[in-house]
Amino acid sequence: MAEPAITPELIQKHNLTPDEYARIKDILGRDPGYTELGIFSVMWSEHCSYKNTRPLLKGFPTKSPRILVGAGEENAGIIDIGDGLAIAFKIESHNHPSAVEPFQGAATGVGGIIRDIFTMGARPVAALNSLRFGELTSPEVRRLFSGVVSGIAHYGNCFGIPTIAGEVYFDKSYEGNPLVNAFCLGVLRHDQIARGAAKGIGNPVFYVGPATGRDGLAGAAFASQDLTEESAEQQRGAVQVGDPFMEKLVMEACLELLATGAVAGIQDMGAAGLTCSTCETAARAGTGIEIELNKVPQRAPHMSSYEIMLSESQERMLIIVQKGREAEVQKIFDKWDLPWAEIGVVTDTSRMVVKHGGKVVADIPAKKLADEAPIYNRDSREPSYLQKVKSFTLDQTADVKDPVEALKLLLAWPSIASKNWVYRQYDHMVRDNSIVCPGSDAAVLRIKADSIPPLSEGMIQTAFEDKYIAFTVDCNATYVYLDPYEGGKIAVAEAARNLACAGAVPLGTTDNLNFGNPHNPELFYQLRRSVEGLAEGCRAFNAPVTGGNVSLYNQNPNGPIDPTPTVAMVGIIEKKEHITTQWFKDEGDIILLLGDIIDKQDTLGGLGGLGGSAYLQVLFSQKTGTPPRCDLVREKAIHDLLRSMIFAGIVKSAHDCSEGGLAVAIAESCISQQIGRDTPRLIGANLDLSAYDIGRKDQLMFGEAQGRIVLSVSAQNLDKAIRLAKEKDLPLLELGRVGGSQLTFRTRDSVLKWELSELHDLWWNAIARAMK
Amino acid sequence: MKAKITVTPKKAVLDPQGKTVQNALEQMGYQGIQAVHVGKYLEIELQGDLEKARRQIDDACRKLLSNPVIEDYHFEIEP
Amino acid sequence: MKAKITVTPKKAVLDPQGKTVQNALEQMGYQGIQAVHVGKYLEIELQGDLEKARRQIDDACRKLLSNPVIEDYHFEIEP
Amino acid sequence: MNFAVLQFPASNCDQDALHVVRDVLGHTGRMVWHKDNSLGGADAVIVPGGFSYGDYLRTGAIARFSPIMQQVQQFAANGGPVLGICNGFQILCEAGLLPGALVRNRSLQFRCEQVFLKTTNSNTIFTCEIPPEKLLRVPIAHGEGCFFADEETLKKMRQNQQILWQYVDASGNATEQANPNGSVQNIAGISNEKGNVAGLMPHPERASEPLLGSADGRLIFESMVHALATRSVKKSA
Ligand SMILES: Nc1ncnc2c1ncn2[C@@H]1O[C@H](COP(=O)(O)OP(=O)(O)O)[C@@H](O)[C@H]1O
Ligand SMILES: [Mg+2]
Repeated sequence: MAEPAITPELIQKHNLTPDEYARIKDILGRDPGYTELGIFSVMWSEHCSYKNTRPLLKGFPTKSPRILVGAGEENAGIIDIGDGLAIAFKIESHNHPSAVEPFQGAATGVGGIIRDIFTMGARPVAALNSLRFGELTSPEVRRLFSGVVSGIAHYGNCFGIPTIAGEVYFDKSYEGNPLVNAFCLGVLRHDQIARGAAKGIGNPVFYVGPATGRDGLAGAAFASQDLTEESAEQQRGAVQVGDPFMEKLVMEACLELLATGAVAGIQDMGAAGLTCSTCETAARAGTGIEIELNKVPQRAPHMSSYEIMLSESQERMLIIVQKGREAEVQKIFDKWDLPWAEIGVVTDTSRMVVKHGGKVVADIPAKKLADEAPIYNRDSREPSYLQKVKSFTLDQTADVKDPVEALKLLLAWPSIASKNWVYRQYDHMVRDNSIVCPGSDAAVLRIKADSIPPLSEGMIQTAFEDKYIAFTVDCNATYVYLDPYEGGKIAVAEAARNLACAGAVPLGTTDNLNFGNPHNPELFYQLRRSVEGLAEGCRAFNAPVTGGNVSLYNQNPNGPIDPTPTVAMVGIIEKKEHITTQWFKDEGDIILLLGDIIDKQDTLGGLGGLGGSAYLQVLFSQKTGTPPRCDLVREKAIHDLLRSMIFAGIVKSAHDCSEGGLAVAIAESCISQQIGRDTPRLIGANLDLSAYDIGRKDQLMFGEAQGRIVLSVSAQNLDKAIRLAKEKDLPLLELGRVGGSQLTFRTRDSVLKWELSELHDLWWNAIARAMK
Repeated sequence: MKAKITVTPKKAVLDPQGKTVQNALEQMGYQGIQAVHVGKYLEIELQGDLEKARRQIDDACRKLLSNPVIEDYHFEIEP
Repeated sequence: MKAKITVTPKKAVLDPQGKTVQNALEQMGYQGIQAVHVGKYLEIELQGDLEKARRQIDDACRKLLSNPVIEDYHFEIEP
Repeated sequence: MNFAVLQFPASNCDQDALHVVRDVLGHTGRMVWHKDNSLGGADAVIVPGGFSYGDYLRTGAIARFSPIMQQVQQFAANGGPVLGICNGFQILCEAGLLPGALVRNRSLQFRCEQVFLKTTNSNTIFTCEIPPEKLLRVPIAHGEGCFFADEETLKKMRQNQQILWQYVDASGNATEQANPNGSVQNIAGISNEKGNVAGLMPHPERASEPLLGSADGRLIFESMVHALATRSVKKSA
């Protein structure tokens, strides 16, 4: 097949600047061929090279004594959890593909992140997802939403991994550009860590998994440009289709294979498929690699070398095998009825050489291609809209007239309402380890003997105590939009708070930076400032970043999305007695607020926590005002105090105050325990807020001041709780008692009452109703 | 009238279901099978004028019954 | 040769998919729709002698491709 | 007491079943690969949940042709106890070891949630340890769990008391609301005529430890153990 000549237009079509092209010629010492041009364009796309964000990411804390594999070293970071065990986890975005084909886009997103995890030698044991859509009033949004959710369900359920936590927000800014971030965590022993390096000159290179088709050609490049009708149309050509059945077999086979010790290196073929996996493995090992494309299994006829190298067909792995042990590999893949082929060899040339029918179609220094992409320090300018935001005051906004109605509206607001319509479609219990399922602040998973991959000959597994891992993923993008720096800190603080509420100590963080076009200085400002906020937050909670993902160019004709740096945090719970859930337990228990009703130190906006609040959005359709500030030192102290109370065995329930403030947190504590299908366990609460009802009621009830946790203790433990708080000299306010079939708030001048059954119905069924 | 609609995965698009069924058939000893494609079949019973029906069904196929991104459709109408 | 197989749910079996599609169509304003049935469509490309193929396909339909408890099948073979 | 847990490509509740019979109940058990030709002298067989062959074509349709299923047919014919859970239930129906079939949930959506089960026949080897009035709280996790059988099959099943479990609400009533998938007569689990083969869509192995929210599911495994201990049931080849 005649390859097109390299013209300036063609170069531009590949998203390469003239400078970048010059650099390519420089590296090669000649003009690149067509296939080489394609290879450079995907490897130097934002998705693979982080060329616009690397300088920023350097600001993240990435060290801790527990870290075994750090950020950027491999496909995912790995953290020690004791007894010779470790966890590998990472989050990854599939935003653009999901916009084009929601079901397959989301499904292949899940498949991709699962591969990243078992590539490390870990057994995937938990999945999370973080989703953003436009408002459910739009039929198109409903189509995307249900498509994405059933795509995630399809892949995770079939593969057999519990999708145990996540979050969903609905906001106009995501219309046409939904966010689909998928997280996976795996478990392994320290001595089972696998490396994505092409080690051992002369070792054969194996291709495992289904044949290569024209699927998702150059998807990485696609993800690295504005989402437009044309760019989407190109992709429609050949959408990637996921096959979770195949992935399950590939995973089991790879773990079995790793146990034999016949593997010198292993790497999944994710974004930029064969291209990325070959040059990265060579670069990591400082070796070269040579492959013959005619040996690559192909699904479609007459595929060009360009197409084969850039295809993103799913469920494929690249495995470098110890010479002489090929037979063991073949035996295992035949057992699992998996297609495989020997396609090349590791060389000492430190070059990536690609042949097609014997003819060299690419010959590139691997390291330069993989690690020496151009780096850009983009301009950033404070967005003009922030002026307006900062000047917002409540002068024009009368205090809440009907607080009873207001709480109902908030609970029924899709972003606050129960997400059971989503997580009941996910198998969140498979593998028999789900202790706290979706519906509480953080999910809790048990790690037991069968959570780890098969052992090698001679490995002895000494029995270990079951371990308890807590998960959460959070990001209030409204805050980030209104104040990128504080918003970034808050995303981390909320995640850490959710873990603390479950009784967990943070271990590490993985983040997904979903932003607009980095060439726009105002959008780059959002990115820069919020990354600074995230970094500071991760430092404050000793939750180093072990890896993450960047997705830029998220915008549609109406403009960019709200900046959305999703934060997934993982923590560990020492004893099972410490596992804590958010719902009230027993009649007569005392309800306490750890933290302040109003953050008096909040000098930022002085809006009493109403800036950027759900309350202003729902009742006044206003998304403005300076969001609550985040005092990380105090926040950390609050979490430590909560944990010390939990460890002391006196905390019956703990729920963090987030969207909707105190009133929503209390209501959720009354209605969020579900014991069976259509069978909630409703338990009332009786609060006396009159002592605190001195300013505006809307701030009192719906303000979103940070660093606050609603908890309940039995009456006889009240003194103990108060003592612990005194010692740390932190506020612990007594609000009322658990009991009855109603929720009642006594304020200075009124008694507010809600029927629990009504609140539950509004909250539990809101999304199902919107989807009818 | 009765409209008979078949919806099949586009040729370029991976059809894991078809592949799996093909393997199963071969396992069971059936011979000479080159490819298997699995799609949807819909029967719609409807009234009214034929031409209008044809237009409606074609429209419905594009908008609802098939996913044009990954599927092709084909239909006949029996009086 | 190409075998074209349609597998449809037995009348007694509830076909929620058919119902949902019918509702959706009516919502979208299509008129005169009396019933919708959703089933499977399989295309099998195969070689060899026609009669043998017919027997094989019929056999495969009974054994694997359809479940007689809930489904009926029908096929044609195009040379 | 020795359990065989079958392992098909993309079975994914196989570990869970083994975990419960071995680590929780303290019996012996082992995985049996679908290509094997022996059940290795097991006293009972569990066909676990999952997505064998990706649920492609029809749930359980392809798995039933695996070599091991011939052994299971034999074992069942000799009166050996066989329990199919979720996808295992679907496989046993496809294999003709159990009547009826399982089709797409009425909601057309996958459902994962806790349900309540009423045991409608307490003197089978799968239910003998379940207190007659006790409601079991056990999770479901399936997209195609709507049980269907034609009228006369149902009639026969009722006569032979082959309906073992029904979906009910918290107060034990088999209401429309309590039915998560549209199964006829809220049927959640059944047995064959001889009573030695049973299948159910809910996951008792996910409800066998208080830590996971419910231990009601244990009663089903304990019933099998008790029955095997007291009656003489043939060992597998
Ligand atoms: N897409 C999802 N997948 C799984 N679980 C989800 C999803 N969205 C929300 N959840 C669960 O619903 C509960 C409430 O979510 P959220 O409102 O984000 O809690 P919080 O505000 O405490 O972070 C959590 O347990 C969360 O894990
Ligand atoms: Mg949240």
